[in-house]
Amino acid sequence: MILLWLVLVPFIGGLLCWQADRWGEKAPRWIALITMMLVLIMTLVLWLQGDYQLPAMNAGADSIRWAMEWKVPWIPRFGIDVHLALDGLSLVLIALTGFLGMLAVLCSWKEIDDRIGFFHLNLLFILGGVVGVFLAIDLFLFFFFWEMMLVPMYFLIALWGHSGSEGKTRIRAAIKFFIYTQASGLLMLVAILALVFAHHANTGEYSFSYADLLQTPLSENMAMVLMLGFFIAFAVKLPVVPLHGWLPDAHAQAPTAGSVDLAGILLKTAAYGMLRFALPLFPEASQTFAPIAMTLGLVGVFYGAVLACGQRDIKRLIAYTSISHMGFVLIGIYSGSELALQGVVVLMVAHAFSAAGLFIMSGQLFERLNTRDLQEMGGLWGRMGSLPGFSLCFVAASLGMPGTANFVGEFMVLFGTFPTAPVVVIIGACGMVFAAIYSLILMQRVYFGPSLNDQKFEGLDGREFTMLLGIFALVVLFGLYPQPLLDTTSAVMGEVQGLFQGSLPAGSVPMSSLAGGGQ
Amino acid sequence: MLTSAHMMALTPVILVCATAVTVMLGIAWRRQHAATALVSILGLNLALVSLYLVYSAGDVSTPLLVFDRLSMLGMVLVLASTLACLTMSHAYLEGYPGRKEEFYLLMLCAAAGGMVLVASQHLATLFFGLELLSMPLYGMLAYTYRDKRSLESGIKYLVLSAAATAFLLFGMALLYSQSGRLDIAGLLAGLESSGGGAWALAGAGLMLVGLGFKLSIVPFHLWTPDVYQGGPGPAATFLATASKAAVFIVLLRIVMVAPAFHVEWLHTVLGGLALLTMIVGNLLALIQTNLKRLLGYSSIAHFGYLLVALVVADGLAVETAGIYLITYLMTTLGAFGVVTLLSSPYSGEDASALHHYRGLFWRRPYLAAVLTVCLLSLAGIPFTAGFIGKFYIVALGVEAGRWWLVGGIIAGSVIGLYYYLRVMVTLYLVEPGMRGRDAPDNWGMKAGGVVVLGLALLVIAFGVYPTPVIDWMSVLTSPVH
Amino acid sequence: MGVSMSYLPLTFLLPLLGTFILALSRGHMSERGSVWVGVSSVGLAALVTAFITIQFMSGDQSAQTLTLWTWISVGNFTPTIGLALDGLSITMLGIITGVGFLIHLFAAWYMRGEEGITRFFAYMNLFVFSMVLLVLGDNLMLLFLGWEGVGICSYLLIGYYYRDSANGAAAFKAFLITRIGDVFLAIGLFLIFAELGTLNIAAILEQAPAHWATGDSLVRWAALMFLGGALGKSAQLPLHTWLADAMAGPTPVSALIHAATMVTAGVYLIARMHGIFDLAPDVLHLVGVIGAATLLMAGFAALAQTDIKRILAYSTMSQIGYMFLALGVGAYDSAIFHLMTHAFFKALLFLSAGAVIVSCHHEQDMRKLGGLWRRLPLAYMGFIVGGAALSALPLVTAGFYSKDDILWQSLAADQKGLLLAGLVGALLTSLYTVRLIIGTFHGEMKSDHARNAEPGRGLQHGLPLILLAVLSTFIGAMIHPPLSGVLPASPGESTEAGHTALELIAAGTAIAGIALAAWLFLRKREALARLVSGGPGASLWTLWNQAWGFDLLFDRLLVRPFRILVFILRRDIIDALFGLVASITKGLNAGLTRTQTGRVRTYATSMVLGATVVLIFLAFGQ
Amino acid sequence: MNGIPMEHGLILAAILFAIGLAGLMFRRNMVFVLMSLEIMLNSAGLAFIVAGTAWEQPEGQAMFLLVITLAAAEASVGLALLIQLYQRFRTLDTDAVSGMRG
Repeated sequence: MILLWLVLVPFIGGLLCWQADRWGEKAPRWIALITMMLVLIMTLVLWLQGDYQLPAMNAGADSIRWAMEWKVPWIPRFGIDVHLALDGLSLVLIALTGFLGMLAVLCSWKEIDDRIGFFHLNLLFILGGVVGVFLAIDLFLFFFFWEMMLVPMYFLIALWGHSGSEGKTRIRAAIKFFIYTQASGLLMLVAILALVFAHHANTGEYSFSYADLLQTPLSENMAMVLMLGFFIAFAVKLPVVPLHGWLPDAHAQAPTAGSVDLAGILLKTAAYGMLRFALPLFPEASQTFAPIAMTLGLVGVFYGAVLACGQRDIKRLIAYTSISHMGFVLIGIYSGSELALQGVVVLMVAHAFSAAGLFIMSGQLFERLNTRDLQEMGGLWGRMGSLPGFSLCFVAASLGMPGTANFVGEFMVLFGTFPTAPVVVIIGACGMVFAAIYSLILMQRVYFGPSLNDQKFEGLDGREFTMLLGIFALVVLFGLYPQPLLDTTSAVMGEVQGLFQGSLPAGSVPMSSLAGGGQ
Repeated sequence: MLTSAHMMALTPVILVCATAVTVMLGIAWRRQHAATALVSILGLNLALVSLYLVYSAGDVSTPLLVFDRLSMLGMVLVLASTLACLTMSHAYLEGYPGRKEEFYLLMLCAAAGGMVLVASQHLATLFFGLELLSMPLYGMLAYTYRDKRSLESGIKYLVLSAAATAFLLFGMALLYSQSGRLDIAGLLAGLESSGGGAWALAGAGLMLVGLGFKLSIVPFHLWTPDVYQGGPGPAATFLATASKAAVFIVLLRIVMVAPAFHVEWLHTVLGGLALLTMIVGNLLALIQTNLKRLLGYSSIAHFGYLLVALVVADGLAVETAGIYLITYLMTTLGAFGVVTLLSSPYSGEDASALHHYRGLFWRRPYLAAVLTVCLLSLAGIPFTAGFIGKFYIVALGVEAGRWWLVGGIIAGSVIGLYYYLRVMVTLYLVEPGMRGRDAPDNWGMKAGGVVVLGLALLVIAFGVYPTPVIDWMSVLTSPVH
Repeated sequence: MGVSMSYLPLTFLLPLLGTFILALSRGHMSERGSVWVGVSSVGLAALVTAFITIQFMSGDQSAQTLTLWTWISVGNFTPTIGLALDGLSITMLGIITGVGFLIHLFAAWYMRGEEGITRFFAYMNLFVFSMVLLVLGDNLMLLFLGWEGVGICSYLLIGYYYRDSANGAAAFKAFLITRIGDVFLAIGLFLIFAELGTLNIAAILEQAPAHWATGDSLVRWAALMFLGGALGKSAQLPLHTWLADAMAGPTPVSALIHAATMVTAGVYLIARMHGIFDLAPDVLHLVGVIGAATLLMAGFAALAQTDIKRILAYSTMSQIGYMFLALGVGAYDSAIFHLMTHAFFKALLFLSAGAVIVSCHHEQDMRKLGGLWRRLPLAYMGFIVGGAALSALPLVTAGFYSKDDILWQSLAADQKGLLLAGLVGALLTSLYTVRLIIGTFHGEMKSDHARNAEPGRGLQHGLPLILLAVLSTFIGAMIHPPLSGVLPASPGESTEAGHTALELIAAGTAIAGIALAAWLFLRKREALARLVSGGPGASLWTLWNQAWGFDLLFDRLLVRPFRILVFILRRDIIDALFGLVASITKGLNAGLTRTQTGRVRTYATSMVLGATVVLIFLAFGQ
Repeated sequence: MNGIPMEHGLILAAILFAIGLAGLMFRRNMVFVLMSLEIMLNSAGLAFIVAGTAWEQPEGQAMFLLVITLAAAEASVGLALLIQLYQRFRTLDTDAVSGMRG
């Protein structure tokens, strides 16, 4: 029952904030903050109680044992039921949602001053939708939340964003974001339905539940087509390079809270989707698709890096860095080794924190300089209290400095993928150089170099300082001691790897001599 | 040989006609706007209740009319949308200087025509119902003839609808000449045996053109935006909901009942038309600045999606058609309701330009919320009924393996997103010195307001928990095929 | 009696604590306070190291490990935060904390009055923390953590004077080139883990010979990758161009990072992973060849520099070339021994240069200095002793024993080519050292900076110089790093043939070099100037000045294409592709809206056309 | 009925229908538009009559009766609108009635 509350709390909180607008400016903010704190506390309580070591899929048993499950029939005609289930992976990501939700509310404390109630309604609806995505195990319910979380984000960008340069208005960016995700979502809907009808064809009854659909035998190219349907939907959201067009615009025009949510959580729903649905449902197809996916990941890493170096808008630069980081996630997901999959989880959490940190920093820069153009910044080092210090820490995290969680995640992905695809890893490792380039470009252009004038700006107030310190502490904590996080998701990742590996000939691919050019 | 069972089955139609007559007498006696509205609403509610009794009495079939579950569904839809239009027209006509009562009379006659059309299984009743549905519409559209646009829409609809009826009739005549039978089942059986000659096919084609015009399928859709924009609010709503639904139900009956109609080639033509309608309907609305024209185009597009149900015509088809019709009706009634409420009481031109709606949320939050819900439902976003409708249509397309049509649905709804979102965001934009139009302050309390709010809640409720409607629908459609 | 290992973590926790205190002080720390915290943290670390060294030396010098906690454990990937102490790491630890402490002390004097001194000491402490971790790490992941930490600290310290964008560019270049080296190291790590399934250094060295045969292609790739990493960090050919520009940072930074500790990390890495290199002899030989090439290239380049710090930078590059040469011939002990002595005299030289620079109000160009020997006696003493050690003045200086030992090892391993390069290098070293000393201290004062240079005062200025001077003499040579048993035997132990003869030759070249330089730069200054200004001489001089044009080469080859690519891709072209789709839809919309003419006749015509099309299709279908 | 075969009748009706359509498409005056509508409806009625007689069934003529009533109703509403058209637009040209477009 607590799972239902996890989903409902943000929605109820959102409605409360909308109405609380009448009682004054502070009320909606506090309600939103308390709601997200509630979600975080609930997840932590769940984490302390349940132990996630037990193998989720015991050998041979048909039904997967979830840590917690809640099922109520919804549309019996199609065998659709409101089926929420929680396991290590979704627990970690919901905790992340809770934490980033609090950050989003905190960082828009001063930035949003008109239509506050409605803003927090949208913000909390996004978070509610995301929690729904992470918990939904029924494919229809998953799609339901997947599409539903777009509308509030659309409103967030369209109404509270700030217009970009030369005619790139925020409404165009919002519509572009919506259409990209919705169109790919529809492809996924077709894939889900084809899967359901294939299941209906050989078992005679409709069912949308995850456990049943796992067993549907599919012909070779049918499985590939359906897998592509799922992959494209998640590739748009991840984002994978050819389909990434919406991310920079959406980030550049979104308010800080929107960017924190967008980068922190929405990108993770795609990776979660791949791990939960795309891989286990179509293991063989994913296996044959793996090399292409990895190359797409590589292209993403380099393309994101090169474009990041050329940007003038700071938020666009950070957006392209997220594309580069997500390239590594894609490589890790399709490598099929448990180490890499665990690395993907750590990398997701780490990227959420470092991207959130960078966006909050750019938000605070905007509050002080009210510009996002790198050309107008420079030499800000000593003039903003400890904001430059924190920016240095987050930039270090984004370039994968050891001791931060990004390094742990990235290296686990690369270590895990090396036996199966050495060439990909070697090229990916070169991506680390590009990571250094764009990260340090950000540092040089904003903080170092000659300063236009020596006007001093007020430093970080209590709220901002605790926020940034909190995020950085978490980044370092998971950088030096990620074990609790890894233990929570080890069972799930083992299961995903088992499904994925099951289709591969026994044992990992023999290490052909490197001189022979590897895979 | 009019047995008591026949009479029982006919009661809903009789009741509606009786209401029409009483309204006519009422007008002759003393013109009283509120009373007329009240009588007509009462009459329709009575018809709805009687419908339930007839439904429990089981199917009755006569050569001309058949009262089976599909016609029950059709009658419910027609009556419900007429009720909604009537309640809205009451608020709308408050400020109308001219005579107000005739509007209700026309709408009641149209409703009766719709019910006859839905229950027809004979060419004569089909023609009769269709004309009884269309003739009052000419009057309703041109009701506020002092405003040029209303007159223009009336004239356009008259000329083109008459032409379409001519096509329909000529088609019927050709089919009759080939089969010698006028009742649809017998007609098509006769055609089947005589191996469908050129004349028969031409006849079928011409009938398709006639009905296609009424459903505004693409080559015959050009009239729709102008008529929707010009016509007064309630008239346009009635046209978009009741009349289209009735015609679609009759087309559905022909497709379901008549196996001969399964001529493979006719399906591909219908499929082509459906695809064309989806894409062109959405494309036309891309940068439309007039809300009523935009809703017109979106109704064209939605009937493009609905046609997929006709093209597939087996398995889930009837259930999908039913569900999609219900979602479409609820949403369009809601959307047009808001437009009508904003332009009532009648003061010349309707409030249909987009800049009238700019920043509406900050003046009338609930009204804007209703419009947002309806637009989301038209776009097919979860939490709204439209999503369930789209889910059904895509499921149907996937089950039947019609990949072209499924591709069309996806492309269409993606293009659709663009203009639905554009309209939705204008509701929330805050611009100083807005020239927006406002609904009367106590709009929520009036009957029209209640209907619109009810519709919005229905759309959300159906979107979140569609099971009751789905169960009712599967019961309704199971015995037909 | 083992070393009480529980104190070992203090060596890196203390500097870390220093960094935290300074970083979180948020600007409220006074200059005296931050100096006090910065210097004392490294000082205490040095004390702890001394205490542990005494225990270690008195004990049986056996390797010991201490594991704090397992960093990550997923399947067989279980790197731990663990420390390993053996002869090699205790030596390196001694150098880092000892020389580090002296440099911190000198920096207190050097940085007096600079704004942002808290930030300076925070970065310096962070650097010492990372370097200690690099040295003590018992597995390659922890080594990599120290490796990257050192890289980022060098970036921050080089770019310390951030107001001038040239320093920023130099820092950026340094970090980028070392990062390229790190990528090679990372790939080496992946290879080792994929093959041996462990990252623990001791386990690797023990399993490697069993897993691979000598000369196996995989072990050669692994060795090559480790070499790539070492080249990046120790500024050897071809990843060396960053060291000269790294002089943009404050001089104590150059002393600590670009002389004593960081640049030697590459040597430490190869020494530590000697097991891998032994299995790949041709790669080991490559190490020697690269060392020799860098040695010569840097020697010539140092001859044609005008900035005193750049001369010292190129001299560091060539001395590390000597260490690589020693490693190349398998003389690991002598490489480490030279590393230690080099740390002493190069730190001395840099600090003396620092003293000169501060006294002459940050004037670094040799052509503007001169005749300072009377005004800055202590700095002059430092240069004399350091210079002598650098050019390996026989018997008196530490440099002689360590460099001579390397030449002897290369002779013993009969690597004639490398020996010759070493000797030519020795000659070049003494040439540019003497040129430096004469140019800076003798002749007439060439600018008012030099004229009114006032000498440094106080303990913080004097003590480090004196101590380091003492260590650069033969006393320093007496400190023998306790490497017995840690590293494989060097070739020189087996034979003694020709040892004394070589010593004589080496001493001879050193003295000849010094005499030749003195004669050239004291007597023949005008002839030299004329030679350099005219045709071929001038072009040769600029070639050496530009360090053989590597900078230009890399700029044309890598930097410019990348900039062009970034410029081309400024506007996201893939996104424009999708923009195309949007504009097509808009075009279609425009076309279709034209059909809505509003005239009834057009609508009727479209209806008729539609009907005819449907009929034709139906007829066609029949 | 061995007289004229049914096809001839149908072809005549088709021709009449085509004439009506042509009138609808090309004539601009509202009166002629209504007239061409009448022609089309009557041609459909004729087709019904011909079919009815061919099959010797009364339905054909019953349908014709319905068609006539419809034509009459159509014409009356059409003329009413024609009068209003003249009142408002001072012309009978249907092209004047094209205020709404795009």
